[in-house]
Amino acid sequence: MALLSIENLNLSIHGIDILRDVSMSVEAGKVLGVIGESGSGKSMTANAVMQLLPNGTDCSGTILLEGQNLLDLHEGQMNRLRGKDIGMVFQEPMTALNPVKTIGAQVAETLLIHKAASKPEALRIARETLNRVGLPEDRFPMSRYPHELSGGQRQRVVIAMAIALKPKLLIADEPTTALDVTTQAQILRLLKRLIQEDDMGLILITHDLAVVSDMADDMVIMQNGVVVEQGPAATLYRDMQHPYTKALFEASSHIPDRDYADERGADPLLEVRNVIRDYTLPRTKLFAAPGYFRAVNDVSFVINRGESLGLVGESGCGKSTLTRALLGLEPVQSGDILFDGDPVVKNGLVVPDIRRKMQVVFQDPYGSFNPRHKVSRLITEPYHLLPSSPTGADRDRAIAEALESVDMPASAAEKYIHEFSGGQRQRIAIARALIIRPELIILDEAVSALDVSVRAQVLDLLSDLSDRFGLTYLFISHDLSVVRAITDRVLVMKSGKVVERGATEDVFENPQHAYTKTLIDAAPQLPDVA
Amino acid sequence: MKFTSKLAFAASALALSVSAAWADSGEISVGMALEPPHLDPTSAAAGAIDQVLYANVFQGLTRFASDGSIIPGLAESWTISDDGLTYVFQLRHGVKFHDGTDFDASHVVFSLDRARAEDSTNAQKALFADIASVKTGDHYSVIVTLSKPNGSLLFNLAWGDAVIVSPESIDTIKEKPIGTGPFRFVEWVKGDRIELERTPDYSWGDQVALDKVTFRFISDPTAAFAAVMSEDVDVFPVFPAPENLAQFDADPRFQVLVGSTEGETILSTNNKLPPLDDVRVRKAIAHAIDRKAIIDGAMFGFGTPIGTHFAPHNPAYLDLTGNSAYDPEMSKSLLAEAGLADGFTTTLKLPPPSYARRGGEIIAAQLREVGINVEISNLEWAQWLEQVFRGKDFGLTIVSHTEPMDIGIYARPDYYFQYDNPEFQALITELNAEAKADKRTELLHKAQTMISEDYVNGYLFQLAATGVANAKLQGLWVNAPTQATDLTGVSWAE
Amino acid sequence: MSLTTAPPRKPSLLRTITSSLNLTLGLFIIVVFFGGALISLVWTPFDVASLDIPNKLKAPGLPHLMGTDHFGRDVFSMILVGARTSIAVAVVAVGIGMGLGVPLGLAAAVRPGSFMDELIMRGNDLVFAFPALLIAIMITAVFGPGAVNAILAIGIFNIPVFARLSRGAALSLWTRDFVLSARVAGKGAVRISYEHILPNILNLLIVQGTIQFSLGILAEAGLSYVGLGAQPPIPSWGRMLAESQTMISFAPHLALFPGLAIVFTVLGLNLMGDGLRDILDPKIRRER
Amino acid sequence: MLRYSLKRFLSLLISLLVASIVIFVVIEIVPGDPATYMLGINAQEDTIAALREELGLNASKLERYWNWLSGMMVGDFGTSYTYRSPVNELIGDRIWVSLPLALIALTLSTAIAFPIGIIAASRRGSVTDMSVMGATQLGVAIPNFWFAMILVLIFAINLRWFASGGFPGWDEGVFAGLKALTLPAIALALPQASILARVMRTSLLDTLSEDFVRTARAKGLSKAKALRRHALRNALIPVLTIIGLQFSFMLAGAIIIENVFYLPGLGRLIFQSISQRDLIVVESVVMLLVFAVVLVNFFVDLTYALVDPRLRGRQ
Repeated sequence: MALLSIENLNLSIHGIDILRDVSMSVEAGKVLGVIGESGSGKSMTANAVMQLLPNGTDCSGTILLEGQNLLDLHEGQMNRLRGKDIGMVFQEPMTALNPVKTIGAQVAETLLIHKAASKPEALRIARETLNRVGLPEDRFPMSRYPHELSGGQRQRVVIAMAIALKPKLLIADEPTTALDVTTQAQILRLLKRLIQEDDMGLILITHDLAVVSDMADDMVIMQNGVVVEQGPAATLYRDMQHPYTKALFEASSHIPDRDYADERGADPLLEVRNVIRDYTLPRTKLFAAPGYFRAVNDVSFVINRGESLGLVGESGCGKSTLTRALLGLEPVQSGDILFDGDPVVKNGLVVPDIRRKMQVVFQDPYGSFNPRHKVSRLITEPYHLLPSSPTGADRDRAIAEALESVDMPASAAEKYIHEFSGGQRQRIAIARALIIRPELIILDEAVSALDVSVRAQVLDLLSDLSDRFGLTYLFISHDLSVVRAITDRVLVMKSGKVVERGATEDVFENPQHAYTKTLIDAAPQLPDVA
Repeated sequence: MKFTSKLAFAASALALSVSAAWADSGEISVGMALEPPHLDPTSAAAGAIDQVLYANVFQGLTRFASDGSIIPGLAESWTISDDGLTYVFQLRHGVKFHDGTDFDASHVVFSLDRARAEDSTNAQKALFADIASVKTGDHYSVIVTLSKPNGSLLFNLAWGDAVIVSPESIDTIKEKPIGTGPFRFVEWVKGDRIELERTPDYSWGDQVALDKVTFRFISDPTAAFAAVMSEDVDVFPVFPAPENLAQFDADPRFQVLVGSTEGETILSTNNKLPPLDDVRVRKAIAHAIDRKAIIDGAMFGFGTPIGTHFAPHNPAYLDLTGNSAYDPEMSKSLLAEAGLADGFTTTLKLPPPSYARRGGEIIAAQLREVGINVEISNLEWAQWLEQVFRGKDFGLTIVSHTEPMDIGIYARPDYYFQYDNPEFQALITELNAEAKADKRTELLHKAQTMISEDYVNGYLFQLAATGVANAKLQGLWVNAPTQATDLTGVSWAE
Repeated sequence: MSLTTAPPRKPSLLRTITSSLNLTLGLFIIVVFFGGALISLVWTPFDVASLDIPNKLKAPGLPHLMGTDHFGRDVFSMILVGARTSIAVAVVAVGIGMGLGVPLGLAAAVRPGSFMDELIMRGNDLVFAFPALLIAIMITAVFGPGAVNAILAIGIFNIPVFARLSRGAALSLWTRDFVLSARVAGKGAVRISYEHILPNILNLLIVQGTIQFSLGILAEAGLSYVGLGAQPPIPSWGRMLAESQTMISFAPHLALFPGLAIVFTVLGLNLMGDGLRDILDPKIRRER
Repeated sequence: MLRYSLKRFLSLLISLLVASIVIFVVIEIVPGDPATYMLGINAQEDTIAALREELGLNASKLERYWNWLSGMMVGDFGTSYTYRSPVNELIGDRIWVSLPLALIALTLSTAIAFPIGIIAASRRGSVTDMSVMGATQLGVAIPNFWFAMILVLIFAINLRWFASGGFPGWDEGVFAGLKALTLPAIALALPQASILARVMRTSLLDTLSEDFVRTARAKGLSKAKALRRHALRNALIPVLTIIGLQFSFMLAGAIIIENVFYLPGLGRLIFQSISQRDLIVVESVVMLLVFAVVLVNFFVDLTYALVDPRLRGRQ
């Protein structure tokens, strides 16, 4: 008998259907991967199992945990069950822990709340559990507060809380989405080890097919509140039927068609020479000199005209700081940044003519537009850089052209940004960068926040634009697969330094630096479906 | 001329005999709107100091009786030389200060010399201006020599600013007053209350019935009302809100005391500021004012209309209200005559008391009716003194002149309303030198008429002394010839 | 097959307003009082400037709906005109607070931790350290009581409120990508503050403005009550209360009506502020 | 923690210094002369001059500022012009009314607001929530002096349960003192409690929607327990800020209430001193109140650090 089986689960909130006829099951010691894009209902399914649902939720069907229908239990019974029989791990480790309680107390609470142990006993078990999840006593005393830990370490604490009572079922809702790729690999390994040791069932919810492919025994694909496909992982890859599943697979490993830049006859467009960027740290003593933190350490590279250069690295490696320095948004302590042979910054100010030739697309499709302005005003903002910007019909034509070049209708100009989806917004962001015909576009994690299918479309668009307008890209990302798909050459950054550089395929096929190897090994891989 | 207070002496002897029967007959708590800034009546103008201490803790050579007459205080008798320049005071024997020292002539010399000294900070230093010297005669007599005759000396010496203090206590007098009165100071909880108790072995003067007196300071009229209503205080001699008196009157638990004061409440006018320097304009203002409305509206009916600067209860008073009867039409035509048919704008600066604030609003409305636009600004006393009284920067103001017999201020051209009439000044000089009563009355009549017909100021009403007390209290002063709460004769009825 | 999520629907403003009980109730009260204040500009049942002492202290009834005061003035008319005073004082005071506080807050937010930021924020702390009533008392002690000085006192106290609010909100906006985009487009701090920051904190300012407005009305009443507000003959609710205080035992209507006027106006504004927050604020959150 | 405290303390000192300058400058330009006020309308010019000399009003402004400031450093505020007694003594008498009043009112406000806020937040949207919040909405709108007037009318004049005002002094017994402060404290506390309850509720609701509360629920804590153990402490920071503000408001803003109940507190002292142009008392009381506000903020900042380990910094 399955450990947990969900049968014909229907769920609506205030009369709006969220889940329809959802069925799935997981067995002890096995991993069920639930995959879907945003809005697919995968998280709501997990919440339904936990019965942690917003007010106004209507639930029907059955959720059987070892034969007991959770929907029949009242709140008090559910309280006794949560944490004891079912543990849950959430996406955001940064906020999932109570900032004002020590990690020891929070792990021990799981035991105390279920009266599973006396206080000293609970603390002892908490200590053991923390050891188990890779937070050894000497480095991580239980008196630590969450803010003293990194994201990966916090996620380990959350996992410790979830497994402290050795539950039968563990639900992990996007447990690694917010983490760096190397950390992600560690956490996934940890989860795998734990369910084997404790013979738990695991429901692993994710948007990333690659993440589950290594782990899952069975898979469920969800879309718009419906299970579109499910089956054993081993066979599902081969036998997928539903067009959505196919599209999802295709998008996840999508490589856009593009003209690769010619290595010979390279014409340097942007040159970065020995750039150093330091941040002053707050003084630790009143009269001592303040310390500093070197975010970018002696970085040099060249982007040739027409090529697409990738810059990969994990969070904190200095790639964002470097981007901001390139754009002249932050001063550098030493080194030169030359555009077409001219310095980008003169007398502390960016030369307007150069800035015009260098545009940027940011990560967050929701945050990069002023919600108060119409699209026409938003995408013409770079006109500020022109000595005389087009007006009247010329301006309208330029707006229409820019929008059409990113496959958006010209009518979009009169709408507000909240009327568009994330993918559409990112297109508009590209249109904004294109409108003054730049030579270089810096893409700062430009597709990282998008669902895979949308991401594939945007990547196609970018490669198409590059071909059409002869654009040069600096493509900054933490996502190796994306970088691999769209760049000619790649730089790998770690702790402010470039540790490896070379042609993209060479670096991926034959990494030289140890860090690059770790990075590539850690990245989850889709099995070859072809 | 010789005056001996046999009667008073007899009364005190009588009181002595019955005091035993009244022993431990009680305590009272007296409500007051203002708290004294400190407790030295001889170095501040604050009436609140006298309200607590005059006749209770401190005594002077002479004193005011409740009807305003002057009777012997620490001086049991005196003689005046025929030229009116030398006064010899015979002091009471057996008087002790509260600290136990015996009172004698040296204290009188000390007190008067201190008040008139170069560096004196006596607020009424002018009272002593005519004194040339003060000397001890013998142990119990004092000789005061004047530089010119002054018919008001005995009156002046009755003021709270002329009380006898002891030299030993001067350094601490502001905190811990030591006097010769029937009550002695016990404690001052600043912001709340002052406590007095009966002086033990008090044998000089009228015997007192009360053992303990608490003065409580309640500035807010609402709080005052509540305090009386809930019988937290037994008597509020100067009740700050006349509108509540009717309620007290209707309540059998209380008696309302309505008497006279020396306070002529006037609409002071800047006689030097155009267009107010024109007598027609001042007359127009006078006729625009409806006194009855003011007394009803601001004082809830308490107060006597006056037509000149003189107290109506004084025998020499002339009723000149007819000179300024309410007649807006006449007012308008007077303004037209003065070339101000369209009216004019002036300021009305009001000090804090409610007679001024409320009266001001009414007067402003009344003046508006005849076309005079008045800009009201409410001032605190300090600002009023600075701007109006010293700076003379005002058009109109309302104030009650509470000093007794102060018509003489109209003879001072630099006084804040700046009335400069040599004829009147001569009249007052003549009056000051005149000792004969009927002649004085004639001169006073003349003076009253002159300022009334010159419309120096708008004469509104004589401030009433409105107090409220527990119905069982007896012996309270009804009139207020000076600012005092003389508790000597107060007792609880059986 | 569309993989993009549907854009969120924007509810119509009218629907939102009618669906919010707070806002409806608040707006209703405010319309009544503002309407009364407006009407009083051209008409009041009785002239509030002329006194009618023989008719003083009449109980509520006809023709004096709310009775008459100790000078025989019509209380209802005085409340109408008093609304004008309260509203005028509070509006101007909040205007001062916004007009100075918002630019200061925006300026401080440009470079957090800079000398300018420190200066402005420490200045704010300093003003905050003086309890509002103390500021008022000190100002009126220097310049004398009056509506203008009451406005100044309340206004000064409002400056740090708006400075802090706009700085806090602006700080988070400065880290947003659209501000970065504007900087990439070469726009300066002043222009960005005006073009991008200000419109996005406007909702917040409107909500806070409503609340400060209601606090302003309370403050004006308090100042008038202690005699530091508008001077006679200008009617003011606070002074009406102060004047009624000694008569509360025999003419309670004099204390009742101005008190209720204050309570209702403040209540109306607070309800409106809450309602506006419900409508305006979540949108900001949703946009994130 | 120590660094944090020191930094806060330093900024406290600077604030106080600047405040003292502002206060001195503002008060010194107040028109009106204490000597003139004290001697009244019949005083002669030479008498006023003599008194000014005696009061030390003829010294230069800078000298007087320095005297005042240096005196304050050692806790001596100087001598009152009108009372002619040490300002310390005047303040010492009054603070034993104002401080207990503020503390009682604050305790009352917190004691009322906390349960109300918690109940309303935990039963969000229920009838209880709606009616309690409606009541606080009304409480916020009521001017405290008007409320005080009504309290006096009902409880002092009509029912006569309490004295209408005044303060017997603590030497009359703690009970008598507390009784005298009851109505004023209620008048001060209820509107403030309404504000605090609303802040408490909002802050709690914000915290309840945080991820870590969900985590706690996933551990098996009931709603009520999650609220008590996890949300409450995190919700305290904005609440503490308001409590800090309210304490200073109650200490200084009690001026009006002290007038209604004729309590001999700091508020009345300041009013009285202004009208008497007793500038040194005004300056000192204002300074003291500012000091209290700054000090309370300092302690609130320290309490933040106690509540929130993130502010303590790494050891």
